Amino acid sequence: MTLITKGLSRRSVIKTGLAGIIATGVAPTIFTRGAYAQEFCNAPTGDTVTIGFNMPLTGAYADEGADEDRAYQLAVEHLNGGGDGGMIPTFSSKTLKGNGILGKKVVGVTGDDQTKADAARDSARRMIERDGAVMITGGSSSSVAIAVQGLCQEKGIIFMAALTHSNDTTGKDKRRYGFRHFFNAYQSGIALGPVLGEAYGKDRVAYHLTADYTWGWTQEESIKNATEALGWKTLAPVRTPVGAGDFSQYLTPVLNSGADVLILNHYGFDMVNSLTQAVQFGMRDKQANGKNFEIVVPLVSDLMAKGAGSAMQGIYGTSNWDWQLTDEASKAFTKSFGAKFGQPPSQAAHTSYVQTLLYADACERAGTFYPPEVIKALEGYEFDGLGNGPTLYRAEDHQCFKDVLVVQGKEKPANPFDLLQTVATASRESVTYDPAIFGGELGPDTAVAC
Amino acid sequence: MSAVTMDAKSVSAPFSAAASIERTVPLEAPFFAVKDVHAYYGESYIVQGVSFDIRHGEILALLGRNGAGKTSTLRAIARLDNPSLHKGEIWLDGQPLHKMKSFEAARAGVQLVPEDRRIIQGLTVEENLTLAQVAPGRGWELDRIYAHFPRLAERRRQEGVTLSGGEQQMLSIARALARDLKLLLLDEPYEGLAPVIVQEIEKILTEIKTLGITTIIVEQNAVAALQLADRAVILDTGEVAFTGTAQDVLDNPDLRQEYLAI
Amino acid sequence: MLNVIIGRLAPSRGAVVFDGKVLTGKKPHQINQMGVVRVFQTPEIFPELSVLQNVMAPAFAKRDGAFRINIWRSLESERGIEEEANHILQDVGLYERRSHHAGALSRGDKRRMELAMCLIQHPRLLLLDEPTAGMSRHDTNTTIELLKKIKARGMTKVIIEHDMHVVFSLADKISVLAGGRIIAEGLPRRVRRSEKVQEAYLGGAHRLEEATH
Amino acid sequence: MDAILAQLLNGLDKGGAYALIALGLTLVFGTLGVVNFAHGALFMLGAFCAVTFRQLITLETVTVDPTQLSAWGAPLEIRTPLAQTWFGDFGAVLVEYSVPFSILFAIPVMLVIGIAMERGIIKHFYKRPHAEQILVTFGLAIVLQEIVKAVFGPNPISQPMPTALRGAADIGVWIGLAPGAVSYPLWRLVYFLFSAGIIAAVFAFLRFTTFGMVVRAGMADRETVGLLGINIGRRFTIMFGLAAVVAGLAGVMYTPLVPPNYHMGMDFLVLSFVVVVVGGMGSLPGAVAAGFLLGILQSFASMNEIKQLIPGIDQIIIYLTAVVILLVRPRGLLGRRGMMES
Amino acid sequence: MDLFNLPRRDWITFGLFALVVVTMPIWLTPLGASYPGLLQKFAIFAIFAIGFNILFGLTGYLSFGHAAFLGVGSYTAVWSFKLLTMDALPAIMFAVIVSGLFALVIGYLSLRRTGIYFSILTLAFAQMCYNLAYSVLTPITNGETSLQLTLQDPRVIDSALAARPEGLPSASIFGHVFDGFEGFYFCAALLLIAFFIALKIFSSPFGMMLRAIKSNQTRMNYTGFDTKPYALTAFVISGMYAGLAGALLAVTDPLAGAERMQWTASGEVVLMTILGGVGTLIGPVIGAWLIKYFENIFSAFNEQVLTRFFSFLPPEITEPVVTISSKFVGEGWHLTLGLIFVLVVVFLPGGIMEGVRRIGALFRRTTPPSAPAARPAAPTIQPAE
Repeated sequence: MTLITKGLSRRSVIKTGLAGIIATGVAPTIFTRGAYAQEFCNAPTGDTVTIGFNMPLTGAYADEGADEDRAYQLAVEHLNGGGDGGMIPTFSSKTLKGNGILGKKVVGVTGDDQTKADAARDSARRMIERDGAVMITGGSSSSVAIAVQGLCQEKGIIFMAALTHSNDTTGKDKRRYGFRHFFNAYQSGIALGPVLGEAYGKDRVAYHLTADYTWGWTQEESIKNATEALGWKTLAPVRTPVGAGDFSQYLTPVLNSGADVLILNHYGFDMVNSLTQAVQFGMRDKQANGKNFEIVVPLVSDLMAKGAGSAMQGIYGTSNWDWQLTDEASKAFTKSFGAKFGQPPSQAAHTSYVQTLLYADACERAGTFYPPEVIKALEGYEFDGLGNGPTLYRAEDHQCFKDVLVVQGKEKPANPFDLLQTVATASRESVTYDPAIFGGELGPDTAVAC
Repeated sequence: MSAVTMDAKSVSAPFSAAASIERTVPLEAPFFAVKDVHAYYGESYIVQGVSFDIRHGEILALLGRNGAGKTSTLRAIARLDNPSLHKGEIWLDGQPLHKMKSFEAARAGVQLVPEDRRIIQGLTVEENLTLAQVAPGRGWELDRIYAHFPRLAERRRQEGVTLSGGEQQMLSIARALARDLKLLLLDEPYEGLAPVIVQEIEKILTEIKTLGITTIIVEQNAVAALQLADRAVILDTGEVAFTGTAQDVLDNPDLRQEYLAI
Repeated sequence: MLNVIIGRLAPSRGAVVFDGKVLTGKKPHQINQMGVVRVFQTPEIFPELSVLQNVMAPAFAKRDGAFRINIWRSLESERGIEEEANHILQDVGLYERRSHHAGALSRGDKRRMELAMCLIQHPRLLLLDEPTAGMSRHDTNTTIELLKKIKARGMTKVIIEHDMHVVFSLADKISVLAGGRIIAEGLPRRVRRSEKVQEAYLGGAHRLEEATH
Repeated sequence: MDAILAQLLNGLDKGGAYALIALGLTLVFGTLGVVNFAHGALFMLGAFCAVTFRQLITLETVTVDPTQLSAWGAPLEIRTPLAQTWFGDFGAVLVEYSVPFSILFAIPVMLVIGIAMERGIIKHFYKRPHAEQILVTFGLAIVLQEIVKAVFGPNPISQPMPTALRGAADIGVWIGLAPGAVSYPLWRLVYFLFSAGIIAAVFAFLRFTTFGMVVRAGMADRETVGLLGINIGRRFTIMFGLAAVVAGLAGVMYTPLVPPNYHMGMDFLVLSFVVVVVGGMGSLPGAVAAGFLLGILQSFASMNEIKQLIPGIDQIIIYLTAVVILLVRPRGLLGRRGMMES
Repeated sequence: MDLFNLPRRDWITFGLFALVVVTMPIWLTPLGASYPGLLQKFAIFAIFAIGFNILFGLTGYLSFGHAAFLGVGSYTAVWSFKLLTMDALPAIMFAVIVSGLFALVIGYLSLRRTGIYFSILTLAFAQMCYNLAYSVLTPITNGETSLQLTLQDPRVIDSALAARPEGLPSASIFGHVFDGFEGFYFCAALLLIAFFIALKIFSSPFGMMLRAIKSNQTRMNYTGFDTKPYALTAFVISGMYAGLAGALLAVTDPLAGAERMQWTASGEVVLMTILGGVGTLIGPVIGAWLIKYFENIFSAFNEQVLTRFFSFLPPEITEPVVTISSKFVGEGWHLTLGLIFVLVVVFLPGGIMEGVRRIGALFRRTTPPSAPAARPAAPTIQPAE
């Protein structure tokens, strides 16, 4: 039994060492660039190019989804030359001219991924098969990102992941067609460790409450490694179901466990609930082992901080980006977003916007929408001016490497959106790791006809 | 409808339009009338055009073989949901029962003492009686009921369903008397009772007769019913097969043999 | 009593024996499969099915046993069973209405159909619980004729009936029960003469005499 | 020992919520014979009564100052709270205690919603098959929650509890244990007492009032009560309204624990049906007993010691209990024979 | 031959149904639903609903946990892909067998109770499957992340027969990989087989027994039938249908997620069946199509689409119309669904098929001479009226 890819089987020149593993079977046939214009899925033919925005409009992450939606509207507007251009002027690459992508006007189609892997794939398939989307972006859960990334690999459609923090997205489940700008749990651990050590000392006992799925486990693992390196002890982690709502039965045992730090590996509304409920249990006023009991939330977003309200004050976590950053790009984006929507952008909005721009730029630089060429343009790409300082799209795992922010819940917010303050920045070098530690294979970049 | 022998009064229309509006009807005029009633249990056609009437204070025995539609006719008169009335009119003292729901019929003065007594579970004897006085139209006060039914007075705090069969029957009758009633419908009052108890119930019913309450009695024991009744109607498969006096039935062996198998 | 025989109620003591086998403790369908069939007092039928299907179903139980997955033959190709059912429907006078919804039949018709449902199984023991209740005089007589016909075929029957006319025209042997005890047993004419029966069962016939005098 | 005590408290607290919802569900089933899949939606609507009330009393006048820009580039807004302007100090108290105060708001609102629902739709379904009742009430639940979503948005809206009731109470000290041994959030204690109070009130109402007697009689034998001249339908409509109020109040008081969102009712629905069936369809004491039983079991199953013994037990304990109980006791704990078996 | 022995009327039904299914890519084009992903869903969920209807429509047992079998089928199929081969046939076979076994166990226990107690038992079993798949069974199910193919999968049969291809393989049949529409026709072929078997069951004595159980189970016992094995067989058959549907979901998209087993998914198939018409052959299929259409098409509408759609209106009306209608599409499509349910249940208790029948009856009344007589033997069999 052999695999027959309908249409054509063609690979680009092998560039990386990793790709060598895959080099079996079909011999590469090289055509000139112009010849394959129509030979890949959803090649834009008219004067427009369609991009699929697949985000949670309903469900537990609807908040993030709504903000992603806004970011995409803004990105489309800016790519087509509308508005003030946002981060296009600050972007280090100057290929984007406000005339769409490769001269074709950008059109967006949206779908609701419901934060469910199945639904997300359905929705992505619809955008690929019916609407002719040449690229899919979005998602705000790692399981959704991984599921859609797998589909996109199969369909030969580039997937620019938005909000996904699991190590697996660019680790063991990485795909040639999937790209992530957002940071990951491993980087959170590296960045957060020193700050926690400084704030809470070297002699601590940590109790983990972990969302029972891939992201939770990788984050728990990463934070455990980082804190144990400091000298902390870790009690057996407790896994909680996703979307439990009421976490009281998991919080009750924490009080008598002998731990003095609670680490909440929860996200979205789960984190909002578990944190506020932990505070209701009096954990922030409690003394344990002669020390103040502390709570840590390794991944926070401004939207979650807003949901948790005063419970968030003083709590440490990490963030991909914050609207209060003072570099030119961040200021330009915040201004542009704030003027259009009356509120500052969240990190979810930021990463969605950046991913769209990066794709457009890669197409411009490749001079085609042909996915293997666009992938080549993105792999190993070094850029700046998109809010996170100098950033590298690493070729080996399609993970972006940039500075990571360590943030803390603000004690006295000056306005309803002033919720997090940056207390430290982990440099890009410090959060860079060997791609081999997470395994996984990217797979081929074969274009697929549909 | 082979053996219908209608008496003259029931053939003539019991009500003129004017009379139906009048609230107080002269004693001689039909106090209660059923006119061409058709009723269904689901898709089953059970009551197939029954008509009869009763004068004030009269006792009517409604007889017939098993499944002839006696209970269904009583239930249709009490305006219960089943059987559903598809056609026909029921008039009580000038009030159109056929336009009412069962609770409205009850307020209009109809009281059904059902075959299985229907003492309400979870309620004491006294609560079962009080329940009858919740809706407007009170009949006997509790004291009077207890005076007539000393056995119930003794057991007033006991749960109703724990009473013996005869006591339950008494409670069911007493409950009807606790309401301001104009028409009493008795469905198989003697069924399943020991002979001694039957005599006791008979005594009560005779007492009720002296009070002049208009009554329809359905009874398997046709003789007992006919002894109590002034007049009789015999049903056969949902239709009226005979209308006449109680004595007519007792005196006519063929009729008894044909429709009552006695 | 019939409920005990067919397995609806369990006896606290004693046993039901049929053809040398103990019936007590058996499940209703097993008892039926042994050839004991009952007509219920309130018609127990399949209201959503057609009259014909109502009568065909028991025939399948007779032919195929308590359980058989019979998917590959279409219902309409079961000619043998359909014909037999039609035949019995003619016997009970329901043939013209064989495609009607059973639920829409009158009570008397339902009972006749139920009788047909039992007859198609050619039971070795047929239990009849007031087979004529709810029937008109005319229908009752037809049913008696029908039962007489079946009797001629040599089927054991037990009849529960208030209608003494029916009982005396059919039965070979009568047991009279009151309050859960047998008070008289034997040939019809002897039972008819029993005083206890007269008192307990025949609606107080002596009182009838008093009243008619 | 301390841990077990704390977990028991937690179980009672959860059980209170389950029992309260199951009670309302049983009330509707027992009186009207309707399987109400919209009951969870009523719970949700109750929670949103609290949200609405708070939004009303925290209404602000917003004036936009276009000359000044906020940090994110939008025109600066100046907000003045209305409640304080109108009521002064009482306004502040009102805002502080908005959740308890919204009980007063929720009672009439839920009563009206419940009665409207019963008169508008459910009354046409008394004699329809249970499957159709489930479908229509399920559809109704979807409609209600989508309306709430359209009005309040898809996200949870957190409701702050009064400052005085924040934090935890040191229960251990009350019963003579070491300080800090058993502490439990104050509001959760309040919730438990509240649910116990409501349950007691419902039972007292049914036991000691004439109305309650009529309703009990109607639950046992609707037809006979009608024969006694009582318009039982109207009383059952009121009972539906009351069930809606009970569900709504459960929702109101739940808001500070878990911020309400539009689909919170659905999350509770399946659970509460399991509770009702385990207790026995139509049995009010059964519903309450099953509610507490399942709450406590769930709480204990979540303890680490037990989870290590039987992995995953905390996730399935409720369903496992339901299966075992239904297989051993066909009609649930206190169910009546023949109820809903066809 | 008995296997193909069907009344002429049923053959006509089957023929028409086949025609409708085969031409779906054509007649769905104007409705915007003619793309492989959705067409496959139409076929797959139609199978699921037909199977569910064999249990619910015929025996009256309302299972609230049927999605468990769908999930089991999907997991089995994906594991077959991962361990053995990418060929669809073994995957489907295994899925049907394994879900049948699951149904046997769950059905055996659940059928000890009737009515709502049965429903709650099935619900409880399905929720246990779902919760376990989400947590403890992660090694088998890959938890929330969903079970997917990886490059490291052994695929022993494929590896033995041919060199490992680069990248992730796709499901195939005898070495032929489906592209979108071929995938649909593969599902459609299985749908037709499934429909044919349902037709056979509906018109067989077995089907009549199941209907009789629904009508009066006690009577069935006294008629000499052991009803338990009948109900259990129906349960297992419908579980196998669900397993087939689950396998096809995995074949068209090799991924299996736990949320396929959640009670909402079980509720969905109940809604499909009731919406279309319980106990009818075609009803559940229509219900499935309608719900999937709404889920996929209505949810994709947004204000831009609406503005374009209503652009023929005068501009001052367009805006309010768009605002109001936008509440019913896109994110609000559930609202539309809920309203449709309420309306259908209130006005058409027999589902859409009853509506069709009523219209048909109206039509017949106007043309009395051609009115076909009811089939004498089986007035309750209402295929495809």
